Amino acid sequence: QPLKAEVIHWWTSGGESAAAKTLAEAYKAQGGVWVDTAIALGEQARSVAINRIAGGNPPTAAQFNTTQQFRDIVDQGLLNNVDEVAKRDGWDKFLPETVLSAIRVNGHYYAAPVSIHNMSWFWFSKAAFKKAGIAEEPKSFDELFAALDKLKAAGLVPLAHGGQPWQDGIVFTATLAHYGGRDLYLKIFRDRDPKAIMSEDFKKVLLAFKKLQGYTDKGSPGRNWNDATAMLISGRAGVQIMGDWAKGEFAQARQEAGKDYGCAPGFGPRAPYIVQGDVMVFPKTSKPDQVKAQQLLASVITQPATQVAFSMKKGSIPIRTDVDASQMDLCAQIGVAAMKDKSRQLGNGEIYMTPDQNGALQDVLTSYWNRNIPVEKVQKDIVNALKS
Amino acid sequence: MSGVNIQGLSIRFGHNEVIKNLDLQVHEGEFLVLLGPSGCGKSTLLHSIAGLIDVSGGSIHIGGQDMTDAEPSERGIGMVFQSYALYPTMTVERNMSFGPRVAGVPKAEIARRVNRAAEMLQLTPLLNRKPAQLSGGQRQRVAIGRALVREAGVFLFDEPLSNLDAKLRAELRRELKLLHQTLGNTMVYVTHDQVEAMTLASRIVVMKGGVIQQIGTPSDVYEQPANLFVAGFLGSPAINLVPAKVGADGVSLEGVLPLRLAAGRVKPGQHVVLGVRPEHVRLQADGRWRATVQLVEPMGNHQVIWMTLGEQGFSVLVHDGRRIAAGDVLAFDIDESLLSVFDAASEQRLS
Amino acid sequence: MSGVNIQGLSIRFGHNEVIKNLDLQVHEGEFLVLLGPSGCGKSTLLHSIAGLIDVSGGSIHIGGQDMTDAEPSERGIGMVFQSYALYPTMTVERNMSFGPRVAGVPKAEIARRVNRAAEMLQLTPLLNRKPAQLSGGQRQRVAIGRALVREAGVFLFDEPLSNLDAKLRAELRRELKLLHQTLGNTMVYVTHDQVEAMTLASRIVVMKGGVIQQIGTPSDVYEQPANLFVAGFLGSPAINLVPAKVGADGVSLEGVLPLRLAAGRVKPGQHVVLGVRPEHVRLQADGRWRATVQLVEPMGNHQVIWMTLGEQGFSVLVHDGRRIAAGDVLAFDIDESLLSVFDAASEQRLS
Amino acid sequence: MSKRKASSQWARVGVYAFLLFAAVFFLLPLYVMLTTSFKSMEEIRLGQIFALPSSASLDAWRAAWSEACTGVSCEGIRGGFWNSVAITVPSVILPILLGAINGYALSWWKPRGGEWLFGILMLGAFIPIQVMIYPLVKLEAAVGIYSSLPGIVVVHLVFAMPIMTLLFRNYYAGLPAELFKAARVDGGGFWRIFVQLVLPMSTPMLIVAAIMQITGVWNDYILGLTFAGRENQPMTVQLNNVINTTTGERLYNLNMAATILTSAVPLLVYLISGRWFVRGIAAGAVK
Amino acid sequence: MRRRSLAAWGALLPLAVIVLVGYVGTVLWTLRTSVSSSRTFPKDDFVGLQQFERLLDNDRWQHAIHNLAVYGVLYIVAAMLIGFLLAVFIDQKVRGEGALRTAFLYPYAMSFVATGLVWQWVLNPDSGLQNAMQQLGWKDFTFDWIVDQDMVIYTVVIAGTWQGAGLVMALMLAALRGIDEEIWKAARLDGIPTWRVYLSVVLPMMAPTLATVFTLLATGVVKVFDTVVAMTQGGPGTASDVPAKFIMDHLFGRANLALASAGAVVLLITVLALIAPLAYARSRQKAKGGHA
Ligand SMILES: Nc1ncnc2c1ncn2[C@@H]1O[C@H](COP(=O)(O)OP(=O)(O)OP(=O)(O)O)[C@@H](O)[C@H]1O
Ligand SMILES: Nc1ncnc2c1ncn2[C@@H]1O[C@H](COP(=O)(O)OP(=O)(O)OP(=O)(O)O)[C@@H](O)[C@H]1O
Ligand SMILES: [Mg+2]
Ligand SMILES: [Mg+2]
Repeated sequence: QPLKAEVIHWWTSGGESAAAKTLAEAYKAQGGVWVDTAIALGEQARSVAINRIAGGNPPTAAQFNTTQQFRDIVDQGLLNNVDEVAKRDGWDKFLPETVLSAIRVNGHYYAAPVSIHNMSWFWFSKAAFKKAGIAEEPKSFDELFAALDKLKAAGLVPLAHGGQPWQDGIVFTATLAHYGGRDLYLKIFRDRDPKAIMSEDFKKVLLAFKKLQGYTDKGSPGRNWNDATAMLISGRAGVQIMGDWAKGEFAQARQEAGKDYGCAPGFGPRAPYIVQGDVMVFPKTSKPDQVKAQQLLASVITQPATQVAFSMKKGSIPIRTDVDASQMDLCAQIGVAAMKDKSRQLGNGEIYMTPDQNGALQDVLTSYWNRNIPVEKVQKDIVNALKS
Repeated sequence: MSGVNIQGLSIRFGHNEVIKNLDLQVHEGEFLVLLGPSGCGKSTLLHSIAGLIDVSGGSIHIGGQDMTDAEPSERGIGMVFQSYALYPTMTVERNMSFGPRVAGVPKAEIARRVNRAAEMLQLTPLLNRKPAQLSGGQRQRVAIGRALVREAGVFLFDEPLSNLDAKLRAELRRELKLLHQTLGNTMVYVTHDQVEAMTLASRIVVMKGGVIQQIGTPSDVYEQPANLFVAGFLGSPAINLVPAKVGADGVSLEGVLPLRLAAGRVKPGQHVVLGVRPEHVRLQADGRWRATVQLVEPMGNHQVIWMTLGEQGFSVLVHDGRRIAAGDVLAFDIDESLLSVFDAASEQRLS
Repeated sequence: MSGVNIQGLSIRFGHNEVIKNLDLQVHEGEFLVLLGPSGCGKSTLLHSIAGLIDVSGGSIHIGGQDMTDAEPSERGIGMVFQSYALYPTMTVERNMSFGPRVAGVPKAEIARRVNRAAEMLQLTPLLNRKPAQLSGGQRQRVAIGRALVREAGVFLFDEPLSNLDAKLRAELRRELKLLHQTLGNTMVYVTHDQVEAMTLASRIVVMKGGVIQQIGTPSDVYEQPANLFVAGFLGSPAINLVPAKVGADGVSLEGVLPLRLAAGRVKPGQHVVLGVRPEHVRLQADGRWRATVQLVEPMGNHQVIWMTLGEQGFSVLVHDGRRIAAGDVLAFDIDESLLSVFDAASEQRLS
Repeated sequence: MSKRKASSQWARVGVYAFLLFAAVFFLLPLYVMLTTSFKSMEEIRLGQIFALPSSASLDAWRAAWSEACTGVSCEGIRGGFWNSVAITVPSVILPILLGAINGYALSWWKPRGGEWLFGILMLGAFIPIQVMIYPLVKLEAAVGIYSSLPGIVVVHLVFAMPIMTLLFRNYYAGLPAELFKAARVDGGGFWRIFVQLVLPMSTPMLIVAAIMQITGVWNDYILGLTFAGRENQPMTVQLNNVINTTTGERLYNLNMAATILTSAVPLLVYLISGRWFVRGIAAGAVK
Repeated sequence: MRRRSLAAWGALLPLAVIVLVGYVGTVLWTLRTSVSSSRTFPKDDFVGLQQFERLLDNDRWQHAIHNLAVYGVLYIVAAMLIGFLLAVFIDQKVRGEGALRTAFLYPYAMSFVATGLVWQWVLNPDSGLQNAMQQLGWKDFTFDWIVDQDMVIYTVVIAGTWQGAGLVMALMLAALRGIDEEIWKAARLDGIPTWRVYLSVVLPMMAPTLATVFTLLATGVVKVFDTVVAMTQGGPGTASDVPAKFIMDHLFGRANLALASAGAVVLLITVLALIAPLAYARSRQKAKGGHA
């Protein structure tokens, strides 16, 4: 009797599907049956999972993000923990601390991590840089501005940007982490400290953020991220700030990291590395074989082989630091290396804030990005947004 | 087979009281004709008997049962609507057979009834047409046919022959009369055609403004109109109404038509109106009065002569073909016993 | 002011040829009345004159101009639809004034026309109602009013008075006649009412099955019907049709009504039909024939006596109030000069 | 004569000119969709949306229909086709029928309190349906039809009710009331009048209702996703999986092909619906 | 009359159940949730009007409401006008009626996820119309509303109308075909120009259909969501934001059930405030008499 596991996830695009398939195959190889329920868009998939839990028809497992919402469902007692697997497989030993602290609530493990994304990489088009006469990729934020200016002078689009609120948010996160620095980042996102928000330092961050907007083209509002990436691919634009999934687009266009495009998680060897985790949660069920299936799944997806196979397809990096990254591409190797340094790791906003606060912040930022609002007012608005 | 008993009926459209506290008893098997000017509430009355409009007050009994709030279908009625109300998506045949089919009448029986009605109404070649493909008169006949196949206890006919030619109308009139005699159902029949009213009615009801003016047999109503309105309403050409004043002796009249009445009908000094039917005026050389011809209307089988007598216009029916021309001065006489006399103030007949 | 000239008109609904190669000349200023049985194509003819249906063949000239394909609005016509076709969302006033308003007639002039029409049609208190709030007769009058305010050169009236009471009808008949006389427009008027036909028409057209049977003045058509159909169609009660066979002498008739005709009208041995109008039968003690009374219909100002003569039914119009009862045997006579004689085979009048 | 011909010919030209112009406006996005669907991704990245494809390829269509991966399975959008049919058939017939009955009862029989019911219903039409999902999930779970075919049909029924009822109520209110009276005299009861008289006169509205309901249900995504249960997921779930993503790559040619393919059923309905837009359905009914 | 109501009520029973359970029930539930502090899951606590205060304080919500008003008026007017015109022109016995009807109706059949994207491309100044026109030689041609804070909502109106006008056309066409030919004849005879007949006679006669269409569009307006998401994601910034998007964002992504419910309640109250006087006037008119 194979262990049947219905899994809700939002890995629906081509590369994501391939990645999901590696999980399914690994699970099958170890005696399970993977019943696939793919639902596009994270919000949608999460909401279906929640509705199905509420309607008494929960899936065996569901993809989730390590957010405050995840803590909500844990608090409601709607999830099974996988303490047994964690103990048996020794998760504490090979999982980075950021990941561990995200899935561990009150000492119990309520999720199995699947992958780690960094949603604020800097991507550079070598072709565009060449056209603009930029010899080297920028090594600091100031150099970035300089490069952008050169690109602009060369009649190219300096910053390829998709003007959608979540993309604005990515640019902000990158700016805050790499221009504002690690401490300010934590003070703002984790502590939501009004003083820090009203501070001069943060004001500078906001101004830098707004300055970046000046490097975008007129057609940017509403643009999808991949159309922005396409501008890099064709050499029409120089820089994009986007998650590691952008690799997929380059790969599709048969471009190679390091040769046709450059990637950097930040500037310099000690630059913060921003982490966002995909996890699997396991809705509460008392059916014994379902529980077994959940535990098997938790175990399978955290195994090194599964992790490498998955990450290669997905463009993310493995959740464990003890894997062989040599087969992975240049950018992923940079990522894996960065993950080894605990002091570089930072969670993204979702990890520290409730979805609501995160959303409210996004609203303020996207308004600021698109309109001419005095920076002081923005600071005040952010205080308000993060208060509740 | 059932009579209709209406008591204290009031019907209101918004603020407009169309039927006012109306009492009417339709006897079982009776052929009652409703007459009245356009807009007096005839159709409204029929609709209320059929249960198609909510009454504001009063009661309607059919066959002895209180039907004031009953469903139209429970009242055992057949109806011809003034506006036909044919089912547009059904053929003529289906229009007619709808009622019996609903009632679960056997197929053969339905076919028999429909065929009989179609034949009588000369609709047989049109049975497969839709209403939109019919002429006005044909539509009206379908409406009649639809009512007839119902074979109900009470038939309500709202100007059923108004759009038919005289010949067909005469035929149908006769058929309806025959049908009524064989089936013995109760009929309430609205018409504006005096010939229909006279030939079909066992009693005539004359209405005005939602109020009944007179009920009686055709000859009663025609010959002894209860008031000026009824007198003027019936008859074509209309009755001649001549104002007069009773002399001091209580019998002689002063005015354009000085004559003497039987004693006791009027009081000295009273203002009255004389009603003289055009056919009661005899043109004769030794007539007591003379008048000038204004206009002659030849009508085929009779002529109408419009004359003036002083200020007073005056119409006379002449049945022979004698040549009369405008400008002629003719002598005429009137039979006092056929006169109607009305009180000028109350407009009521002085018996 | 314009005549209508119709030539070779054919109109088809699918396979159904409703008007067949019809020629008709309506003179300028004429009051032409269309008569014919239900479904014979009268409305169709009017609609084609108005340009509301496509003709299958032939031409229509109005005022000398070829209007076969002209827009209805260009033809200078006003029309009363048999089905009224009122604008349901407009008040009575708006229904009437809509056309002139769109045509840009000055406001005061519109008000004048509408008020005049409303007064004539007794619609003044109803000017602010919508059609749904009117009785059948009231709606019909609005339809007339709408046509009248157009003040067009040609008026097409399709049974405009059919739903009105006799009194109002008589009044309106007179008003229409007056109007026609003052304005002098051309009128084509469909009616089933013989009185209307007789009093209004300068000429009458009798149709049957889309074919014209006779055109003539009212008295022509009534007194000298062109064929059996026309004879039977006009007159109420209908003409008495008596079959007969011409004797060997060419003048004496054999059958239930043996009599002699003027020489030259018939041939020996010919089968003919005699047309005897009920009013031409005189009940007189010294009459040549006698018959048994079957039914008496009192009509107010006259009675219709239904008699049988051998097998033959027979109606007689009696204008006096004498008491006649079923079963009486009465002597009667006929004036041969007023007879119509038709060939039994061709049904045509023998002049 | 020639005058009329000439002026009416100009009018015809005007009519066609307007319709043509409108058609161009309406068809422009379809043109972009079609050309995009035939292009390769390389060509699409050039951003020339109005350009014709340099070499038309049906690959995207094939992939969209039967190859595209949407999660672990790779069978394109065709997977949900019969599910969509199974959901659409009852979810079109039932609401239309019920809407027609409601409209008929409300406009012709005017039961006391009916207007209130209708008023509340219409107000309900203004609630974003997403807000109602959670309580409905709870309700259906309580009744035991959550995550099943009946479950999704009931939800479609609930959400279609306001518009369907409104549609028919207003349509029936415009029919001659005399017909209703005649039918009642003829002894027709509630249902018989409805079936034999009212329904045959409803064809134009039935078609419009069918157009709306088929489109609505066929294109529905969120309700099918939430209420139909895993086994009954409609085609649109696949469609959305193909074309919707935040961080995954987007194959525009495939997206367009999938979208057009998915809408084929409603489009077919539109094309054949024409003969039912009949003229003068109530002609000849009343004077 | 009693019995008559009975039959009708019997038939209306399913509707009554749907209204009571489906609508009244969920509205009450929403109302309840809006005064709680619910996040991902409904909570039973009571926090007063806190959510409403937050809502009314929220710039984005204010903006969304404002957008809704602009969008609502323009979209309803445009869709009704264009839909009506299309119906009228298609009703002129034109050739290829079926194809034309489908051409106008097809946008309604297509998922807006994809068509919204196409509109985004077409309206985008770099890739779309502006670019095409400039390449064709009109160098001064600019059409960049979609990236313009102040104009973007109008592009949503364009796309929305494109999608909705076809359905309006179908409804209007059905109504047009239902009008008695005799009325047309009467009007032609009266010499009324065709456009005037449509305006003064036909349109009033179509009043029930207009009411249907209006309500249909109005409910669509209040719930408008996917048009905006697919085309502009509410952007640039929040310039084309609408209440339904705000509600949906909070319902799903932001896991704030209470605030989303409060939004829905405010929407509902707004609608009620708009239609209550209308309904009252109508009932007054009815009481005054006449069926019209
Ligand atoms: N659309 C149609 N399709 C087929 N036949 C039709 C259509 N319209 C009318 N007819 C037929 O054409 C004939 C003439 O109709 P028309 O309306 O002209 O008659 P009419 O003389 O006005 O009769 P009535 O006095 O009853 O109004 C009728 O027999 C009718 O059945
Ligand atoms: N819905 C309504 N609202 C207001 N008044 C109405 C309504 N329906 C009818 N009436 C009025 O009620 C009166 C009676 O109408 P009804 O139809 O009974 O008249 P009628 O006697 O049948 O007349 P006709 O001989 O013209 O058919 C008319 O004056 C009419 O204007
Ligand atoms: Mg009446
Ligand atoms: Mg006719």
